[in-house]
Amino acid sequence: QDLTPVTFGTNWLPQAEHGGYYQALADGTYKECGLDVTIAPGGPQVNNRALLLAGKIQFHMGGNLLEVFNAANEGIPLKIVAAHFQKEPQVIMTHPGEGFDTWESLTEIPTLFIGEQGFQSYFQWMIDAYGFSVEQRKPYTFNPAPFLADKKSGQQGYVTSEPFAVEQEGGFVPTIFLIADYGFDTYATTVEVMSKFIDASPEAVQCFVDASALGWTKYLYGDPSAGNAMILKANPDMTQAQIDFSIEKMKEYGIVDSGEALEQGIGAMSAEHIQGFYDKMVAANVSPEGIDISKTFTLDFVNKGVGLDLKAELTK
Amino acid sequence: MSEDYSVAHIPREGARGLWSAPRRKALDRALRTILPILVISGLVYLWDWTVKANEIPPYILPSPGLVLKTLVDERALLLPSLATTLAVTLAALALAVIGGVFLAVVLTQSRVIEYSIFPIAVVVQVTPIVAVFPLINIYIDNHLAKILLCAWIIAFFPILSNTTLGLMSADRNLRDLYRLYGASRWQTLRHLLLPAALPYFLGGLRISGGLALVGAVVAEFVAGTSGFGSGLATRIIEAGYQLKIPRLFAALALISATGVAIYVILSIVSNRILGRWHESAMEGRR
Amino acid sequence: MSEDYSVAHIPREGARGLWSAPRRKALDRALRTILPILVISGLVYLWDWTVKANEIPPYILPSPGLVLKTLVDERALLLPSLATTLAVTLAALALAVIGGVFLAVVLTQSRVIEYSIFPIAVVVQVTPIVAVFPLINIYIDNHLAKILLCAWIIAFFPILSNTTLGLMSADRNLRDLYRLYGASRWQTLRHLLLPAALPYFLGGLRISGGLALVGAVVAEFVAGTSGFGSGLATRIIEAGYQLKIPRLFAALALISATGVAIYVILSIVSNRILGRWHESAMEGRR
Amino acid sequence: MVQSNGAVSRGGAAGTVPNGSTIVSLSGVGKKFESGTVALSDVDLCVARGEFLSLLGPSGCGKSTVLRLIAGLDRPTTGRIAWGGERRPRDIGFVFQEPTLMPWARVYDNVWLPLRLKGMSAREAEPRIVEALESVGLQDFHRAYPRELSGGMKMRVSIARALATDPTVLLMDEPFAALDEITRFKLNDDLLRLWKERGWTIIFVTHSVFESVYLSTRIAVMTSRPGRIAEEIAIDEPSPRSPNFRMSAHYADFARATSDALSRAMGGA
Amino acid sequence: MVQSNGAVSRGGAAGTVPNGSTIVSLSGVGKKFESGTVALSDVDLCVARGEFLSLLGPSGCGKSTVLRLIAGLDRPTTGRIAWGGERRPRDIGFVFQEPTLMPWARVYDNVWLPLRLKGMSAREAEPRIVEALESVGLQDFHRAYPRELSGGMKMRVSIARALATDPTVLLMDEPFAALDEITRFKLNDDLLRLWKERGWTIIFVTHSVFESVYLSTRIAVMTSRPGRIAEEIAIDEPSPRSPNFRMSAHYADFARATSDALSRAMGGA
Ligand SMILES: Nc1ncnc2c1ncn2[C@@H]1O[C@H](COP(=O)(O)OP(=O)(O)OP(=O)(O)O)[C@@H](O)[C@H]1O
Ligand SMILES: Nc1ncnc2c1ncn2[C@@H]1O[C@H](COP(=O)(O)OP(=O)(O)OP(=O)(O)O)[C@@H](O)[C@H]1O
Ligand SMILES: O=[N+]([O-])[O-]
Ligand SMILES: [Mg+2]
Ligand SMILES: [Mg+2]
Repeated sequence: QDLTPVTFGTNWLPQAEHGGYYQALADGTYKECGLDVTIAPGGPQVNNRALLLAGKIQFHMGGNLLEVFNAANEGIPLKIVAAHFQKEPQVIMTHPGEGFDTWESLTEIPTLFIGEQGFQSYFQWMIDAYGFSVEQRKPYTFNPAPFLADKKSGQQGYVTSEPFAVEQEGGFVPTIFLIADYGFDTYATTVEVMSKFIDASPEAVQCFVDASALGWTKYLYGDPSAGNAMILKANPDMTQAQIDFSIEKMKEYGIVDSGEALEQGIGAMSAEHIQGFYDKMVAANVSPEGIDISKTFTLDFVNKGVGLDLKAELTK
Repeated sequence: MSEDYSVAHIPREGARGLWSAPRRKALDRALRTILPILVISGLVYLWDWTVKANEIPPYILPSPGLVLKTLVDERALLLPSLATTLAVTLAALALAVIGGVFLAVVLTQSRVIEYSIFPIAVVVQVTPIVAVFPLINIYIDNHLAKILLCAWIIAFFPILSNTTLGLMSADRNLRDLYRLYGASRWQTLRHLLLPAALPYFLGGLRISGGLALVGAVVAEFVAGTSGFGSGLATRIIEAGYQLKIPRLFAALALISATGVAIYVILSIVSNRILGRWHESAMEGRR
Repeated sequence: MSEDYSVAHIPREGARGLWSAPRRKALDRALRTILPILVISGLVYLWDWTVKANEIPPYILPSPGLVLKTLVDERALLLPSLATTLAVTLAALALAVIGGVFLAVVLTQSRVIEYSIFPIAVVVQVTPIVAVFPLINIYIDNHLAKILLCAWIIAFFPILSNTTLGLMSADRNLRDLYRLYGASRWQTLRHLLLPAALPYFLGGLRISGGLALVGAVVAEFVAGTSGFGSGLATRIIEAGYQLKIPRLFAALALISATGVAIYVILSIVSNRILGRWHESAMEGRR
Repeated sequence: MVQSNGAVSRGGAAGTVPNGSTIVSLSGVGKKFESGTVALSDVDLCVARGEFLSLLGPSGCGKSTVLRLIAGLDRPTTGRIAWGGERRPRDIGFVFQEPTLMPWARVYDNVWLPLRLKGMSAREAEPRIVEALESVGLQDFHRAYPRELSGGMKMRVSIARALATDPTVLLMDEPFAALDEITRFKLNDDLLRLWKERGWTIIFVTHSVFESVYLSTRIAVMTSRPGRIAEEIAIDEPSPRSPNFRMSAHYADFARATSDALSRAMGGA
Repeated sequence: MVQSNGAVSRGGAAGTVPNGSTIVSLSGVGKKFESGTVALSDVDLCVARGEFLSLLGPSGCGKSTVLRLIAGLDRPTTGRIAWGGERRPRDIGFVFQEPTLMPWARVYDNVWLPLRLKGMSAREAEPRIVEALESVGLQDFHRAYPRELSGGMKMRVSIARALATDPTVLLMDEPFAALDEITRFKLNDDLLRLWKERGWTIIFVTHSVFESVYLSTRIAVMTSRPGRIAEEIAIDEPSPRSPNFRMSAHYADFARATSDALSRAMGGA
């Protein structure tokens, strides 16, 4: 059987948040349906998306839905074919016991370390929806030391990563607010594909979506060691402890497997959900009005219940 | 080595009128402006042709026309950002000049100082801003100060290094003369070493001019908007995130144009200053 | 201006023995190594003291001892990264030398070429790598080539600029001599212009040495690991992200040490080459 | 007495060359520098093949400028320079007023330079380099750098460099000014010998009336700014000239006549 | 004839100064450069206050080196240099063998330099600068840059710079070598006048036997490498000397004696 070579560009260095894909790659799930997948890791300044637009790679890991709204606004023929995180794993962390233990109290915190992308996206919504202010924000450069140094500050983070680092190195358990829980209900870790590729090779897309769903199922509920081995090899700074923490948090917060995914399989999406989020973002002046949302996604490849049997078997 | 001067081909003396000194000078001045414009136009044309011939979509590489249109259409957004970046650039360059020259002077006062401090300057030069920024962030509160510090770190070294080299290259006979006439340190510096170092300093300045701009952009990438307002780096990040690629290229074009403008201005200043005495600024030097 | 040479204070001739030329040379050589070590030790001590006195936690600023310990403990992780970064640095520096000198030579062949190409070189110098990398990424496939291109863009300009200045600063009487003796372009370049440009080129090289290192780090930030393996940039990003701040500082220390080592080596090479003829490299030049 | 020989002609005399064919002639040559200084105005001068012509004149009168124009290193503002053989010969030697050595090259390599530019290998050039260095007494310094030489030694390297090329036309700008009399006399004789043996044409700038008389077949005396040829004096003493010539009454007469011409050119005195 | 005057003493003569008190004396001075060249060995020389001493010797014998040692610009490898007034006077003037002008400064500013370093404003210094420039005939070139001057003019600027400082000790290294005879004679007389009027001590390097005789009270003749004082010749012609001295038989005798001494120093010839 001839394998079709494709590349999946992620948006960060190899980590447990990419576990499902590495798992599928490691145990041959992609190969089974005919794909020879290469995973191209991202990084803080690495822009794999441009490669997707240029047709150099076939699949790209999107962050949240805002990105695809922007693409549609610019008339770029790109669609998401699956959403592997039902919830945005973005959190705000604070130091415990400093009086910033509720979401509402965060609007009073003097400093919030937020990265440039976060500032462009969810923080705009936080301003609109909850009255946060631009003055609170200081740039976050993927190093939590300034947050640790300032007890009266908060910082963004992935629920699966930064809190672990803070616990390990800062020696305390930070108070965590998952912004998804306060209404920022976007899907995350989407799979973006150019429309042309979808039209030309729907079977490759279907294979990627299905195999990824199976990969995630195995990674979360089965033995993730093959995927982890690959992650550890590709990223020598990664540790088993960090991975274990991430998997636990993904499960605890239902990042991958919750809501629609429980019924329709990992990667599930619905038009209503996307439309609802878009309307919210328009109201918050985060996204431009008048985007034809139907152009931003296709449901042709998801919601087929792939992996549900496997999950049932594994969690039996 | 202009043709009309080479020994191998001596033109008949009669042909001289055509290339008399003032005419050659005027032609030279004309070339200096026309040629870069021609070449840049050529490159822009090539770019346009590439985009058209390969049907490259604007979200990958917009055509120059589209970039220009964006530049004009979005001038209300882009020009204030340009002003901000320019302000940071000029401030950083000024600090690089002050800091670089001052350090060079201090370093060349004695070997002891030189050997002790130069390694530190090198450490500062090679330290990745991105990596140390969190520390800067913790210990410096003023946002503008942070930005300027970052830009300065990137820009100061060529001035320091070239000025030091220049201060050390002063003619040794002139040094002897100064020593003989009992010149003080300060007098030797002011009347001998600094003038002798000028050509080197100005060379360093032309390098640092571009680096100050790079520094202003990088500092904003790392530290966020500058306190003067959002600069071109913010526009580039935004545009990249929102996939407004023509705007991204418009911002890049502004940065390039600014860089060339800084270089040209510094070159002109340089030639004015060195005018009648240094080889590098003489007419007909080839 | 070393004390023992100034006209104002002429030591009794009898005291000379103590400072005879060979002894002064030996002392100088000793100072050259001991002083930087002393100063750096002093700074390290200050750093240590600051950390202890203010009880700064290691995740903000680790103590030098801890950094050293981390360096030793994690050498298996850090040294291969250092090797990678160093390989990219040296490769980029070599390309910067080749490209910078080549361009400088081409540019000084004729005003026409100079005026046409220099602006382009300036555009390349000031273009923010972060912003144009996606484009590079699209059109260049080889990963190592991408990385080297980024590092080269950062490192080449000082060599180009200084070498150009040097080529233009050759003594005009010597130029006349070459013209008179019918030297070809190539001969003039090889025997006159390049030697005359050497001090300037070497000055540019010392600036570019540091920038090549910066370039290697930035390129890895932008483009990911280099193809030689993960370099120190990746270590820094990951360490920062995971709050393994001692490791981050260990990586930074390696970068700083590399930068200083490159500078020192280039300075030594430089003094060797200019040794007996250029002011800047002469003994007792002050 | 010299004048009674009819050998002194007042004013420029382009076109009338004592004997032999013209190798180069300047007619109406003027030079104005960008700074506004008019260095030369209306210089007429005709040099015959095989001649030894000295230029004599006050400091700053334009002697070096004349040599540079003849060498093609500068162009006249007015007038023309015509070469007998239609175009400037390719093997002109020039000893500049300043030593003009490459500071990064050893003495040996500095002397090798013009030969090297003509494609001669170190091995081929060696006998000529050694000979030239010996004739200026610097054989022991071939490995020294210019910086390590005295003023006169630098100048001698520069002379050796020109001698080694065996040029058809040799321009010399005060080559011996920085040398002691004994070395100078020796080099005077060496130069006269080479000139005769090899058939060189030499144009020689000097400040020494005695030297010009001893060496030249003709002396052109120049006026002060703007420079012009005031008088020409033919020294019709046959060669080979020997040190005895210096002792002769003839020599003293030529010298007195030349001194007087120089005084007149500088506006009496 | 001169020798019969008893004025010529062979060998070094440190300590015996014709008249006046010693201003500086060199005893057993040697200089070896890093390159290995032994420039001086065992130089003994004693200079009296108010003397006009000429150093004469072959090219490369170490004359410039002696001046540099006296000025304190270099240190001897062996021997010692002692000053009459305990330490080196602070107002030494030096005309280097090369013009040593600042290329970025106009002629006027170059001459101003030593005065400026002593804290004199442009206004205060002006009369002295103008006078010095006039005495070397460069008043019209005060706004020119060194690059725009002829070789001799550059040297004259350097001379003017030294004259303007009114030094107690003036060291001059072949100052007039690049000048025509008429200018040179004029400057010779100017220098003699200033020397007398102002009571300077002058140590003067020249290659011209005639110049040394005309100017000096004493001539020290040096041998070739390694340099040593071979003979000293006192020129006991009273001052003020006038151009007539040049015509006298006395002058010719001194010159012949000096020439002979130079020949002997260069190992016969
Ligand atoms: N590059 C220049 N720019 C301006 N003026 C110049 C330049 N070169 C020479 N001059 C002027 O031209 C005149 C003649 O100069 P030149 O060097 O030919 O004199 P010279 O006869 O060789 O004098 P010297 O005997 O002192 O060497 C001088 O007045 C000088 O100031
Ligand atoms: N910096 C130096 N390094 C090495 N050798 C030197 C240096 N300066 C001078 N010398 C040597 O010292 C000797 C004397 O040099 P000096 O310049 O004193 O001679 P001089 O008598 O002034 O000669 P001239 O009449 O040619 O100027 C020469 O042989 C020269 O090669
Ligand atoms: O990718 N993060 O925004 O942490
Ligand atoms: Mg001249
Ligand atoms: Mg000398």
